[in-house]
This record gives sequence, structure tokens and C-alpha cells, in this order.
Amino acid sequence: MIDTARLKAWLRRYAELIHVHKDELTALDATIGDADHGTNMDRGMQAVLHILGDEEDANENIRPAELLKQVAMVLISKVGGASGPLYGTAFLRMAQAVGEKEQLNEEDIAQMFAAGLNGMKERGKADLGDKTMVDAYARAVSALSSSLAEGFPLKESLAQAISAAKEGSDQTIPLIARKGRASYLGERSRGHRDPGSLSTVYLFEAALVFAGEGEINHA
Amino acid sequence: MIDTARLKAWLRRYAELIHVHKDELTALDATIGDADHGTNMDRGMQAVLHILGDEEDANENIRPAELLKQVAMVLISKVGGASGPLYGTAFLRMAQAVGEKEQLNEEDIAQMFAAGLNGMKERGKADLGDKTMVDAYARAVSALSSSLAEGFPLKESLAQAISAAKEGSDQTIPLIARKGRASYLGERSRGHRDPGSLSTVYLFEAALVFAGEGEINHA
Amino acid sequence: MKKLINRVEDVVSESIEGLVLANPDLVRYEREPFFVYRASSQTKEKVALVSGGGSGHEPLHGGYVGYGMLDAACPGEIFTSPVPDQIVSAVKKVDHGAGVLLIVKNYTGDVMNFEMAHEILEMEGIKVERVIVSDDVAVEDSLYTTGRRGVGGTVLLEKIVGAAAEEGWDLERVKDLAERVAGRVRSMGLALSSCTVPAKGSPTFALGHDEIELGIGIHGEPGRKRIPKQPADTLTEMLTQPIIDDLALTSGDSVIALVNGMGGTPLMELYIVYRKLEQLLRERGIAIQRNLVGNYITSLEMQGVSITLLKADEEILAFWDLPVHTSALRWGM
Amino acid sequence: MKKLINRVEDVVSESIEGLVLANPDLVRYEREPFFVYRASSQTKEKVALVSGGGSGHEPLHGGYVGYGMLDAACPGEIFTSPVPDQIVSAVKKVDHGAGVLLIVKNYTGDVMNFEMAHEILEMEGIKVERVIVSDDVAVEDSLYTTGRRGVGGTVLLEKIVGAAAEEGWDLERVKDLAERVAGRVRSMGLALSSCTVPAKGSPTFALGHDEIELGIGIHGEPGRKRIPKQPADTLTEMLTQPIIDDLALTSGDSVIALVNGMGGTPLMELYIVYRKLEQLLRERGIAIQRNLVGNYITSLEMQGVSITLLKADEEILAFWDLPVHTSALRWGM
Ligand SMILES: Nc1ncnc2c1ncn2[C@@H]1O[C@H](COP(=O)(O)OP(=O)(O)O)[C@@H](O)[C@H]1O
Ligand SMILES: Nc1ncnc2c1ncn2[C@@H]1O[C@H](COP(=O)(O)OP(=O)(O)O)[C@@H](O)[C@H]1O
Ligand SMILES: [Mg+2]
Ligand SMILES: [Mg+2]
Ligand SMILES: [Mg+2]
Ligand SMILES: [Mg+2]
Repeated sequence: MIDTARLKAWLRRYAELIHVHKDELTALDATIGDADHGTNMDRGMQAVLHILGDEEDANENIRPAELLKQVAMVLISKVGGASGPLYGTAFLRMAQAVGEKEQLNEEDIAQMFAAGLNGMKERGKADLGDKTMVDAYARAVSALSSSLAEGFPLKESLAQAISAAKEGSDQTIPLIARKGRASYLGERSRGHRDPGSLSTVYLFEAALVFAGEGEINHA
Repeated sequence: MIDTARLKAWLRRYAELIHVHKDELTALDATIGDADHGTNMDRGMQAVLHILGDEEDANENIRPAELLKQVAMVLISKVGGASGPLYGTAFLRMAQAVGEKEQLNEEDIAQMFAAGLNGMKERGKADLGDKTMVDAYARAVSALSSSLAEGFPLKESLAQAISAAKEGSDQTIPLIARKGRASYLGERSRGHRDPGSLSTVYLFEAALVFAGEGEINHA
Repeated sequence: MKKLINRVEDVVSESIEGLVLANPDLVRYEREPFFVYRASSQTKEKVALVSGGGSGHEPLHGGYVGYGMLDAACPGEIFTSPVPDQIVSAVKKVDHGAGVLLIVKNYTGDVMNFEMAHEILEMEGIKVERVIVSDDVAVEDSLYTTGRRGVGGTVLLEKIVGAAAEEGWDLERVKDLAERVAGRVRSMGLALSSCTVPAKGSPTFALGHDEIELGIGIHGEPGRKRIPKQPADTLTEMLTQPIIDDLALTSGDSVIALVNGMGGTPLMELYIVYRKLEQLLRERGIAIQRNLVGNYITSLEMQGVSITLLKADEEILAFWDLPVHTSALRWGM
Repeated sequence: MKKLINRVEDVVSESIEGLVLANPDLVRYEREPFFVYRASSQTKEKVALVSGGGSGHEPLHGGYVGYGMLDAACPGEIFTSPVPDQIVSAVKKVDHGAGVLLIVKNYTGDVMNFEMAHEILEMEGIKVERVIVSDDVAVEDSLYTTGRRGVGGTVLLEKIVGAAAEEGWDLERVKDLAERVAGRVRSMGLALSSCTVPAKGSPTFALGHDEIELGIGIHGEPGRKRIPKQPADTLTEMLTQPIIDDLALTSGDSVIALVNGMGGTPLMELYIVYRKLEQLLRERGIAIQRNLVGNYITSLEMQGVSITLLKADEEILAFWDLPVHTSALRWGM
């Protein structure tokens, strides 16, 4: 079962992955956007780290929903750009999805991510194939749900989700962007990976901590 | 004896030398000035060529003084910057110096150049050692006069003047500029040739046509 | 990267601080959340105009806060839209009951952040309307895309609509006028060089010695195509013709023209472009009734130019001519 | 070289053409000899102000022709002073009997060309006076040099003295005021990049990735020294302190401050500099009473900044505040 502490481990890991890949994300955004996706996400996740750390003792026993909502508010108020409202809305919906629960089981996690996807899609009005983070996110959500449904354990299902996210990100490369800044490039957006799809890959990669991975790196 | 036609040959040759060395003069000016000496002088001498050519028939029989005055006016109204008034004033004084004469002998030529020097010095208030065109001009004038006084023929005396001008120009290199734009550089003007001193070298080089040299190049 | 900045993180806030220090009679700012607003408190009940967007486009938008233009501006990080908090706080600060018009440039991030703020403000019962500026003809406009970017038209719109608000027009009329202006203004730009986003530290794109990016926006994003260097007259025509076509301008029409530098272009070159623009329009019987030539909506230190034409009518020209007093645009007072 | 120009030979004339086309109510020009003058003919007998200098410093001087500033400006080739013909013709055009003040920046070429014009005009019986602006503290001032360059102080002087002329002051008083202003204004500048003179086609000087030229003038001429890159605050102090020292500014003094971009510097960065300048002066008890922040006297597309301080008094501030209406400076009308 996943509790608030485990969710925090996930967010810490995500912040770390974003920080490490900041320049990579910005460079991708320079090619078909405005060269700030890494900077934006890093600013946001550093601010998230801040609330995780600062309130370590205080909110040790807040519910998952409260944590997710706080994360959403931080992302919305710190990231800006397109990715702020998109990830922010996703986390807001995740918070709603987990409701009053203190502990989340595998099903809850799958539903949490799925709710996030819906929020992201409603906010951005993008669909599969528009060359956005949705291309990675939606595939990850499907893979996670069906793998769990087929009876695979969480760890394996998350691995499936990560592969699917990566594949979704890869598949953005040949596409012409129809949403976001890259869409202004028309034909010239073809041949380049969408930066948001990669930050989404990291979101799921970080989620491996739900299956007991990755904590070793963190206090 | 040097008549108006021969003076024109001198000016044509000077225009040619300036044109060929335009970029060199500008490059020198880029280092310690504002990167326009070649452009300025070329604009002026091309305009001089224009009056020489256009009025070929009309002024074939104007007096030397009239020609020199026209050149002065063209330089003053086309060159601008520091070099326009300086060379312009020099030519104005040359015109005054040759008076009503139709033909100039060696003495007249020497006096003509000396009068030019006075004009240049009055206008610019520079003296030997200030790292300006005066450093070349003044040495050329002295060499020309003394060589002629010592009884050398015009051709050899002009050759002396040219060497003296070159030497004067070389000597500007180690100097700190005290006049013109280069003076703003203070110590940093040291180690670079003054561009105006080089355009003055060409003025005397062109004067070799007075001794029958160089016309072959021109119609 | 060589820039006149201190720490990369402080670029936006220090620049706004400078703006406010230099114009104490005109503007003030609040830090958390960050926004700029008029120094003179509104006595009369007027509709407030609030805009904002990524920074790096100065004088847009902070430079247009003042009499006859904006009531508040929300600066985001460089090229990053502001966040809902900023917009919500700015609106609350300048709303005096007559309602607020949000002026939003059409970028996904801007639209979404203003939308979230809008939702919050409506929940709190504040009258808010929104106009989206999407004037960049370099971008194809289609149902399947996010539509055109908002660029130079924003400046003209803020001036004209600002004058109407100052005249006491109500929110609905102000909004209608804004829509009307947005529907009649088109722009296109090009770059001779990229810009360098401070946080990235290197140029966003690399242009060859003899290359020009045609159809750029205002974020250093690459344009629609890369072409070899051309004379200014040819380039001016390449920018002007698509605008004329899109607005279907014909003989007898009047326009307000903006020849805008991208931040690193000398005024001298902008006037060379204006010269040709005027000629092209004159040949077609189109009269430039008013104009602006200068750096009005920029991309950091990018070298380049954009042209904006607004099809004018009596009403628009009358609002244009009314006094304005901001740090970047001033006349009549 | 990538610039928004057509033929190199036409840069100056086409740019002025653009200026005049964009401001038909303000300025006109004559072609041979070339100069710009006010469109509205002077009815009252006022002292006329004529300036000029090399081009490439736009908006200086053409952008300052208009009510409350210059009556005519003579643009030379890029970075090359105008020739006497231009000055003589311009003076004759705008003199209405009350005499003319020539405003000359202290460069050998400018001084000599204006001097020749002056001689000619005096021979023709026209009342002419001259003021030389030499405000650049980066240059050592000594009997054995040509003295300091004229830079940003020129803009402030043209505004203040222009107002006095508009008020009907006679030539002698106008000239005395000009001398007084010239004696109280000092500047210093730096460059992050060189500029490219069109006729040369390549940068005048080469700066390393992390180098700054300190003490530059406005012609892309190298400065006094080359230093490693520094934060904006440090650089601002390096420019400000020598000016404070030279003017012997002390607590209680008032100044007019100009933070000037060299053509390629974004406004955002200029405000960062202004922020620090304001702080440095405030710490010393010196009050900035008025300011300008923007591109007012430039070096083509050079990136860099200059700071100008004018020690102000009541009279100077009063003239500063009087209305001005030129293409580059406008208030009060
Ligand atoms: N409408 C949208 N729906 C979903 N994702 C989007 C949308 N628009 C943009 N994105 C995502 O946002 C990413 C860009 O984020 P970022 O660079 O932080 O913001 P901005 O584009 O405002 O600079 C894109 O790579 C893309 O994945
Ligand atoms: N006061 C002076 N007296 C004599 N020569 C001078 C003086 N000032 C400048 N010069 C000469 O003028 C040259 C520069 O001419 P030019 O580049 O055409 O004008 P500017 O300096 O106005 O750009 C210098 O190299 C120097 O030889
Ligand atoms: Mg981006
Ligand atoms: Mg020169
Ligand atoms: Mg962005
Ligand atoms: Mg020069």
C-alpha cells in the first residue's frame, strides 16, 4: 500500500529526474518551442521539494489527497507556461481521485494517474497524436491499467507504463504538432521530440518508487 | 613644367591608390578609430575623379589654382570626418600658393605642398608627433624642399619625399595619439599605425607623375 | 552569454524594479504574487485592463501600464506565461467594480493560465471578460491547430481599448471593441539573429551568416522557414504582402502601422523598413494614418523586425489619438 | 554582415526618408545638401538650434528635430561628421534672424566641419554661436589631447536648451545656458559587443566571449580598457563612480539621469542598470529628479549601455519639464 510518505518519495524522485534532465528538456524545447521547459519544470519541482521538506514533520500525517492538492497548487503557481496548468490540473484531479483514502492500493494508483490524464486533456484539449505530453501520458495510463488488469504486479506494470510512455514520447518525433508552441512551426516541427512528452516519461519513471524502487537514493 | 593636365594625372593616380587601399585604410582606422578612413577618402577621391572626368573638355584650360580649389571644395563637401576638412584645407592652400601660374616648376610644387601642410596644421592644430597625417606630411614636405635645395632632380626629390612620408607614417606606430579619434584610446593607441598618415603617403606616391611616372596607367 | 544582468533568477524582478524606480509617478508593483499596476489610484469607475505574458518582450506589458492603456500587467518568467495567482491578484487590485478585461496573447500557456485565473475570479463574483489576440499571419489558422500567435497587434489593441476604457465605456462595449480590433490587426516578423534566454545561456536557434528566419514569433521560436539574406526592401515586401492579403486591404483603406524592432535592431534599420512599407502601401492606395516605429514588443536582444497593420476606421483613429501616458507610449499629456 | 538595409550607400538617406515619411507633421528633409528640419515653419522669432554628426546614432539627431528641441539636424555618413555644405544650408533654412546655436559633439571631424561652416556663415552675416559637448569621462581631459568626446549629454542638452529657445531666449542667453549644461553633464559607457559599420561589413573590434569594453564612445571605437564579464550591478558602479567623482556630486545634489542603450541592448537590461544606478545614487544622498531609460544615442547595433548624469537645478528642471514633441522624445503635448 502507498501512503503519503511514499507519494513524497515519488515526488522527490521526480524532482531529481527533472533537475538532472533540465538542460535536456530545455534543449528539446529550444528546437521546437521557446527554450524553457526544463527551466519551468525544475522551478516547479524545486518548489514542490520545498513544501515536502519544510513541512516534513507537520504534514507527515496529511492524507494523500491533501499532498497532491498542495503539489498541484505549487505547480500552478510556480511553473507558468503550458506545463504549469497542465501538470497542475493533472495533480488536482489526482487529489480528487484518491478521495479520503490514507493508503492507496495498485488500483487506486492506476485510477489516480487516469484522473490526472483526464484533467490534462480537459485543460489542454489535446489528444493522442497532437505531439504533446498527452502522447506519453495516455499510453502510460493505458499500459498501467491493462497490465494490472492482466494480473501483473505493480512493479512490472509500472515498468510497462514507463516503456509505453517512452514509446509515446518517441512517437511524437515524426508528428506535426497540433497543440502548444510547436504547432506554429507546422511541417518544421516534424522530426523532433516533444519536450513535455519526456518530462512525462520521468513522472512515470519516478513512480517506480511505489514498487519499492529508488528510495535508496533519498533520505 | 607641370600644367593642369599633369595635376589631373596626379589626382587620378591618387584616387586610384586610395581606391586600391581603401580597405587597408579602413582596417587601420578600425583599430584605433571608427573604421571609415578608407571609405571617407575613397568617397572623396571618386567625387574628385568625377569632376576631372566630367569637365575634361570644359576645364582643360583652367589654371592649376582653379583645379586645386575645385578639388578642395569637393573634398570638403564629400569626405566629412576629420580628413575632409584637413585635406580640403590643404588643397585650398595649395590653390592659393600656386596663384595665377599656368605652369608649375619644381620650386612651385615644393611650395604648393608646403602651403598645404600649413593649412592642414592650422585646421587640425596637430604637430609632429601627435600621431596624425601631419607626421607623414610634414616629413615629406621637408624632404622634398631640402632635396630640391640640394640640387637633386624632381623625380629623386619626390622619391625622397615618399620615403620620408613612409618613415613618418611608420613613426606614428609607437606613438600615443594626441589628436583625432585615436587620442581617446590613450595608451591603447600605441603600437598601431595612424591611418591618415598612410593616405598621405599615397598622396606623395601619386605625385611621382610630376616626374613623368605613372601616367601609363591612365588614359 | 553576455548580458547586463546579475543572477539569472533575478532578471525579471530586477528589471521591473528598475521600471518602477524610473517611473514612480506611473507604476508600482507587488512582489508576491508579482504584478505591476498604475500608481495613481482610479477615482472614477472605469473598466480595468489587465494583461500579462512571459517577460523578455519589454516594453510589453509593464511599459504600457498607465493612463490610457493598461491598469495592471503580470510579468511571467522570461518567455513563460504568468501564473493564475498573479492574474487573480492583479485583477483584484485594479477592479473598481466596473469589471476587468483580460488581454491575452494566443499561446497555449497564456490562454490556460488566464483561463484558470478567470475561473477563480468568476467564482469570486468579479466581472471579467477576455480578449485573445492572435494576429500573426505567419502561422496557419486552422481548426486543428491552436490558431495564430499574438504579437504586435497586442500593443495597438492595448492603446485603443485603453482609451475607450478611459472614456468610461462599460465592460461589454470595451470587450466588443477589443474583439473588433483583434479581428482587424495582422502581423508578421523575421529575425536576423536568435535571442538567448538567460536561463539557457545560449542562443535558442543558430542562424547561418547569410540566413534569415521568416515568420518568427516573439519567443525566439524558430519561424516557418529559413531564407537567404535579402535586401531590406525585399524582406519588407515578404512581411507586408501576407498581411495585406489576409486583411484583404484594398485601395482606399486606412491603416495604423507598427514597424517593430525585436530588441536588437537599430532604429535606423526600422526606418529603412518603414520607408518601403509606406511605399508598398501607397502603391496600393492604402494610407498609413498613424504609425509607430521602434521597439514595442521584443524578443530579448533578437535582431529582427515585425510589421503590424491594423485596418483603421474613424472610431479606432479617434481612440488612437486620445492621450496616453505610459513609460513606453506617450502623447497628448 | 546581416542588416535590414538595401545598398550600403543608401543606408543614411533611406533611413532619413523613412523618418520623414513616418513623421510628416514633424520633419522634412532636403537632399542636396542633405539635412532634416522642422515641418512647421517658425512663426515667432526664435533662436534656431542646429546639430548634426555622423549617422548610426539614431534617434540622435534627426529624431530630436521638432518642437522644443532642434530646428535642424545634419546627418553625416555613418560615423562621419557632416560636411560644411550641409550645416551652412541647414542654418540658412532655419534661421529667422534671431540667430543659430550649433550643437557640436567634441570629435575632431565634427569640430572642424562645424568650424568651417561657422566661418562661412559669419562671412555671410548670420549670427551663429556654438557649444561643444564633451561629457565622456572615460577620456582623459588634458591640454595635450582633443579633450573628451561628446556622448549622451548631447541629448539632455538639446532638450533643455531647446526649451529655452522655444521660450524666446535670445542667442546669447541660449548659448550661456548651453555652456552651463555642458559644464554639468558627464557620461560613461561600455560595450558587450562591437558594431558593424555597413561600408566595412565586419565588426569594428572583436570581443571575446567573456570580455567587455569599458569606456567606449559612440562610434564602435575601442574603449579605454577591456575587462572580464561582470554582473550588471558591478558594471553599473564602474560607470557611475567616475561620473560622480568628476561632477563632485555630493549628498543633497539633484540629477537628471540617462541610462542609454547602444542600439542592441534590450530595455529589460537597461532597467536592471537603472535599478542599480538609482540605488548607488540614493546611498550617496543624490536624488534622480528626472530620467530617461532607452535607446537615445546609439552605435548602430552595438550591445552596451552608457550612463549620463546632469547636475540639475531649478532652472534646468523647469526647462526639462516643458513640452517637447519630436519623434524620439515627447511629452506635454
Ligand atoms: N494543449 C496542450 N495539451 C497538452 N500538452 C501541451 C499542450 N500545449 C503544450 N503542451 C505541452 O507543454 C510542453 C511545453 O511546456 P513549456 O515549455 O513548459 O511551456 P510553454 O510552451 O508555454 O513554453 C510541450 O512540450 C507539450 O508537451
Ligand atoms: N587634428 C588633426 N590634425 C591632423 N590630422 C588629424 C587630426 N585629427 C585626425 N587627423 C587625421 O585624420 C585621420 C582620420 O580620418 P577619418 O577617419 O577620415 O576621420 P574621422 O576620425 O572623423 O573618422 C587620422 O588617422 C589622422 O591622421
Ligand atoms: Mg516552452
Ligand atoms: Mg575615422
Ligand atoms: Mg514558455
Ligand atoms: Mg569617422
